[in-house]
Amino acid sequence: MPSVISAPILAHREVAPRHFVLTLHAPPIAASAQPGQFVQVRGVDWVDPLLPRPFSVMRAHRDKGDIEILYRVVGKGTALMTRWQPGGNAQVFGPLGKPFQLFPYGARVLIGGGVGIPPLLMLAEQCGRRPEAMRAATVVLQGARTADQLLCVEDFQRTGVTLELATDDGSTGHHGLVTDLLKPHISRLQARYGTVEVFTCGPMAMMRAVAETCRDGGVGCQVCLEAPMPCGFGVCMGCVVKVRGAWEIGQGSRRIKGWTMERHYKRVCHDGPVFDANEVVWDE
Amino acid sequence: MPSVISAPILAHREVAPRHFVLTLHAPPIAASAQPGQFVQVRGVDWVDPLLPRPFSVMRAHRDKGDIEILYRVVGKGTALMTRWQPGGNAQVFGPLGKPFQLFPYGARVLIGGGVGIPPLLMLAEQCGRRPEAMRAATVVLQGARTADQLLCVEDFQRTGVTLELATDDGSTGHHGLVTDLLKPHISRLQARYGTVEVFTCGPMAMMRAVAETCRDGGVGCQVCLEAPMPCGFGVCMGCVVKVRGAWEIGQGSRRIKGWTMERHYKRVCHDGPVFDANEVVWDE
Amino acid sequence: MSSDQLPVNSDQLLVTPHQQRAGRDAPSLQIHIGPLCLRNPVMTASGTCGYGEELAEFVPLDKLGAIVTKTVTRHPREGNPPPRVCETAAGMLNAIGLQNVGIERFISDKLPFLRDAGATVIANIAGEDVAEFAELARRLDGVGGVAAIELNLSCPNVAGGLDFSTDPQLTEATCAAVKAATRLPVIAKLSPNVTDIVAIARAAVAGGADAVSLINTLVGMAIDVKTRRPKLANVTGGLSGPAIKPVALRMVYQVAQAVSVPVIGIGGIMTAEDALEFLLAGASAVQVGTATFTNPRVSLDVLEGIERWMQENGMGSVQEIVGGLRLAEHVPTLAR
Amino acid sequence: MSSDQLPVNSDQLLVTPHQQRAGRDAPSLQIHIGPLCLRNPVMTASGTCGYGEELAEFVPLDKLGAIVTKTVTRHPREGNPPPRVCETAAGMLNAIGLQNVGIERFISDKLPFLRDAGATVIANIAGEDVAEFAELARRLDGVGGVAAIELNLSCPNVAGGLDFSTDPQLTEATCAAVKAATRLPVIAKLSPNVTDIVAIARAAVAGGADAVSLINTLVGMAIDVKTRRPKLANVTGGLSGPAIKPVALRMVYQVAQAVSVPVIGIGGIMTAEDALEFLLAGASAVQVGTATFTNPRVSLDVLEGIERWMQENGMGSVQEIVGGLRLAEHVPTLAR
Ligand SMILES: Cc1cc2nc3c(=O)[nH]c(=O)nc-3n(C[C@H](O)[C@H](O)[C@H](O)COP(=O)(O)OP(=O)(O)OC[C@H]3O[C@@H](n4cnc5c(N)ncnc54)[C@H](O)[C@@H]3O)c2cc1C
Ligand SMILES: Cc1cc2nc3c(=O)[nH]c(=O)nc-3n(C[C@H](O)[C@H](O)[C@H](O)COP(=O)(O)OP(=O)(O)OC[C@H]3O[C@@H](n4cnc5c(N)ncnc54)[C@H](O)[C@@H]3O)c2cc1C
Ligand SMILES: Cc1cc2nc3c(=O)[nH]c(=O)nc-3n(C[C@H](O)[C@H](O)[C@H](O)COP(=O)(O)O)c2cc1C
Ligand SMILES: Cc1cc2nc3c(=O)[nH]c(=O)nc-3n(C[C@H](O)[C@H](O)[C@H](O)COP(=O)(O)O)c2cc1C
Ligand code: FES
Ligand code: FES
Repeated sequence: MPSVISAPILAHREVAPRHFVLTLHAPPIAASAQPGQFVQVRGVDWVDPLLPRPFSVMRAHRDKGDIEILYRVVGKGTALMTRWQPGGNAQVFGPLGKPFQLFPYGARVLIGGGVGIPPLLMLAEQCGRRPEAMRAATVVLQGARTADQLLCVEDFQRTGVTLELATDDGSTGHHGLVTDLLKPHISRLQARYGTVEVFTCGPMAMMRAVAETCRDGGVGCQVCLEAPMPCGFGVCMGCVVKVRGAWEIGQGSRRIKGWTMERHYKRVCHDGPVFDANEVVWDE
Repeated sequence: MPSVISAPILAHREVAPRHFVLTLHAPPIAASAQPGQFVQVRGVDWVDPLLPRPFSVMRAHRDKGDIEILYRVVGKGTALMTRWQPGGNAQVFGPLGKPFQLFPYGARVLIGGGVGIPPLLMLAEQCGRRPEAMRAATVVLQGARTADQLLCVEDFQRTGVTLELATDDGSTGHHGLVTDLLKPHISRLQARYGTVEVFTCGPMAMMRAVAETCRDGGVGCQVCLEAPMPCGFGVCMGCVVKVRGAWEIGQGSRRIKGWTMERHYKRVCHDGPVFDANEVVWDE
Repeated sequence: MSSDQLPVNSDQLLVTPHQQRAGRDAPSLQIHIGPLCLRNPVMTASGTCGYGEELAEFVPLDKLGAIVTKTVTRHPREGNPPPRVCETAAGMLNAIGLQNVGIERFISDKLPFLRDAGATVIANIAGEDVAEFAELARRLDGVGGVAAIELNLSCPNVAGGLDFSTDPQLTEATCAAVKAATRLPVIAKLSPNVTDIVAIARAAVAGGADAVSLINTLVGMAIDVKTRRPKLANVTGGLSGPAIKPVALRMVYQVAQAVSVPVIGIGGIMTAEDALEFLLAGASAVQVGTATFTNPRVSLDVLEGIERWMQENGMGSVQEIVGGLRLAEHVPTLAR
Repeated sequence: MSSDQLPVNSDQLLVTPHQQRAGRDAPSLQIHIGPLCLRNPVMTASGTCGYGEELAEFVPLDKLGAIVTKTVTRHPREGNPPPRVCETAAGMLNAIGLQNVGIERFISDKLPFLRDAGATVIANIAGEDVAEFAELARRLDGVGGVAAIELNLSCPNVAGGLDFSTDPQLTEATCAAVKAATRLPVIAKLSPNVTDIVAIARAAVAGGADAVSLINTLVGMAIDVKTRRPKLANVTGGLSGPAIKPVALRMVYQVAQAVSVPVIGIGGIMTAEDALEFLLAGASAVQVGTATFTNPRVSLDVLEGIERWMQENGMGSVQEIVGGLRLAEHVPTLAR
């Protein structure tokens, strides 16, 4: 059950150039937020800009009732947010959307870049807290243009899951695209754990490449999409993405999914933001 | 010659409940601002609220190139201003409008209340810097509801001119309206100095009462008016006040002024904000 | 002090004796829209609250005056390609293109939930011609759980969608055909993209509309200078939000003075104060649209704010506010 | 690399060969509005720059494309009683009521200053009937220092002021009468408060207008809930500022596609990016209005921003931007 809160700002710090982590006191949201879900954030008196901005929940401290988001400054709204200070309040509502679906068996690869990283960190931290077997069977792959644009590297390291990095300029980790790393990991994990599920969030081009690799490799892939979101809770029909009709038989590890030729629009905010990669019509 | 400046904010402090003094670095404005003139102030990226807000210049430090304004928080614009911090910038243009006209002879009474005080302080400080004779022949009368709403009392004291206070609740100075103090001072100063000029800025009701006292007492009175001001520099015709047609013969102490029955609109921002009290049609 | 002792010239009083008496009790928020009685004057606008399911997560639907559901059409509609929305100064543009489930699934899948939630439902419909409007209205007549029908005469985002409400004859004909097809109260929702809103409103009333609601969105456009492309795939879209409030308020004022049926005010309402402006201008009720995107609970906040204001001002019933605008003696007459 | 070696399908290029060549020199900002040649496409809008004197304190008037002076009428006008203005979300309402010095004092007292300042002057006029429009135009014809005449067909703040530009016949008749009365280029300024802006623009062109400028203000209203009075003494006023930009841009786009004369874009322009949106939509030039109140130098900032953008994008002349909006292959046709 999502809530609307005037949330006290507890902390606000720059974690990378033009990237900030904002900590808000929002107990009902912290109590239920899941990886992949997001919140709508807005200055309490915003009229211009008018609409709230969607941000993935990066951390939910259920005990303290706090949530953390990580945002990049891109436009008007995020520029205004940089001026927010502890002691003030932000309007926030959520948690919104369908979270990633984590299976208790097999292996998993979390692959992303840019501001796709926050939901993957939340997922990685969840995997890290699970039994040793799960932690060991989880790999995080993060890409960025240069080393200083990598996000939350130490946080990922602290989770205990495997972390590999890639940079376009080779300043850290693999010299090239993060997607280069995916196929070898899938093969290795498939051989060892049987099934592999891939979770991805980041630039469209990257997610699309990941989706294709997974489709070719026959492994499941969940993508976390973005779209402009006036409402964020499913009432405006503004945030749609074209998807294929889906059919599904069975449950859990025995479920079989298929896709019809019929295409229609789904709301990224309410039907997603996490979708089965095969459902998404990428070329629209 | 007025200028438009993105002015660095140097200081910002609360001087009374909901009253702030903002210090801006604006050398060309500081170089020429006169008492009664004002500046148009606006956040550099304001779209809502859209229009700049007019504030009297309270101090112009010609040496340092700084100006000070004193503002009361009343609505949206001033509420946003309270969040401004040293290190940031404000958009400011000015100085605008016609200043008070100070005569080098006779005596003068500065009478005001509320946010009418800032231009009077600038005027008082100017009188205080003039030869001893001028300082001695200057009286400031300030009224407020309660003692804690009196503004800049120590600043006035430092000028060396005579200061008398009045409060509605009697918590400081005269128990009653500040206008009660005016007539005795006019009589006394007229007897001693021959001519008296009254300068007033504050609530409309107060200024009107001052104007009537002056008219009855046959002394000159300059009022500093307020109006909503979209542009502040005379181009929009939005800020008009109804005035009588004026005629004038002679110059300086020998000038004689009169008023025709013809009435028309003048711009408060450009033809004022300082007007001859007799010119203003008070009942419109 | 008995009310007899109060000054008699009530024109000069902010609080009239009657208001003061009434103020002792909680104010009555009930209002009448023609034959329809609503528990309060605050509704959510069509297209900004879906069919109520998602909103119900934030707002008890039975607290609101009514839920005006997303426009439904004869057949399901897929809507326009994205991008469908973009932000503008103090507002937004949308070109959703009436994506909706169609009348049949509305009745079978959506209405039961609303009924169970205790919501007062105003079903918003759009036909491609007069006959289809009538057909949709007839279909809803038999169905339980619909309190009134609102005609979307003015959706600017589908081909030909503007025609109905920019043409007085078509407006009148549509209202008349719908009235003949249903016993439900009929509200005609008007477009602001016209030279003479009063003429259109009069036509709706002549056609038998029990009320008029206004405004729908203003047609607008935005361009991304970097890509040199329109920000909406549909090129143009409907402008909503605080930016349009002054236009909406003016039109409501003009129409309320010209027609005898209740007027429902819509456009840029974010706060109780905004809603009160519309009531003072002559609206009997209001709809909250885009504001719901900024805060899903805002319609409740508006309602509670109105209630508080009425209490503070000793108002016994909403009707005392409606049209309560005070004008100077020598008000210039409106150009139209 | 010679331009021959460049890929031939220039549609897919952000920078076309021609643009690249031209980009080496400072871009040419000159534009033509019918017979009128302006040094650049940025003007100040009527009613927002007085008669230039006060603006000249902030902006060298000879740097601007043109100064469109405050509407002048046959006789001086005192204007409406205050309050004449109020702020709205991302905009403002005004009901100045055409306070102006009248045509004779405009010519004797105001024009000489503008001439001396080297300003390109577009004189904006409003008559009470067609004959008066023609008379005003004739009076200006003989006078030096006026480059063109703009017809305020659309001031919503004087009784009857709307009639001209909401009526195609009257619009055409006025333009024709004015054209017959003067050799100066004539620009018809249009009101957005109409159902079909294209029909009005076509009528202006049929009447002989050398260009059309749009938009004037949208009629709006605001109420002070505390006093329960209209915020303007005139009750209604004209809405301007960023709030109206999407409506203005849409109308400019529609009109630019429909008429063959140059279109001047007006409405909510605050930045060079805003101005570029209008140029891309088909405007040959723009006017900056309300923004001047927020910063007296803003028209120069807009101009410099356009110049910078042209340089960055290798544009040789403004004409390359005009109408340069890119549309997808399957653009839905506009309803109107
Ligand atoms: C489900 C979801 C989760 C997200 N999580 C994060 C996150 O954790 N960290 C982060 O930095 N960013 C995240 N984003 C993107 C973030 O919402 C945008 O960067 C932000 O809205 C831009 O706001 P702005 O005012 O600074 O930019 P502007 O460009 O000024 O915004 C203009 C308008 O476009 C909309 N808009 C533009 N781009 C986007 C976009 N990509 N997504 C949504 N709306 C957009 C804005 O909402 C606004 O209405 C997420 C987006 C979605 C949809
Ligand atoms: C020449 C002049 C000098 C002034 N000097 C001072 C000063 O030194 N200190 C000070 O505290 N105040 C001063 N004021 C008043 C100050 O400008 C207003 O209090 C301020 O504009 C209110 O802005 P807001 O956004 O907080 O209020 P809001 O009520 O939100 O403003 C709404 C709109 O009304 C306009 N407005 C409302 N009241 C006034 C008013 N009285 N004057 C001008 N515009 C108004 C605002 O500009 C704005 O457009 C002066 C006004 C004028 C005209
Ligand atoms: C995203 C969106 C979708 C809308 N869809 C509809 C619709 O389907 N039917 C309709 O009659 N009005 C629709 N409207 C118009 C609103 O109901 C309302 O009339 C308009 O937005 C003005 O009110 P507001 O400023 O409060 O949003 C829609 C508005 C928006 C913003
Ligand atoms: C205070 C004010 C006065 C105006 N006076 C006139 C006028 O006298 N004649 C005219 O044609 N337009 C007048 N306008 C309209 C503007 O020229 C312009 O068309 C409109 O404001 C939209 O542009 P903007 O949003 O950039 O202000 C006036 C606008 C304002 C705000
Ligand atoms: S953002 Fe409104 S439906 Fe998704
Ligand atoms: S504020 Fe524009 S003329 Fe005075």
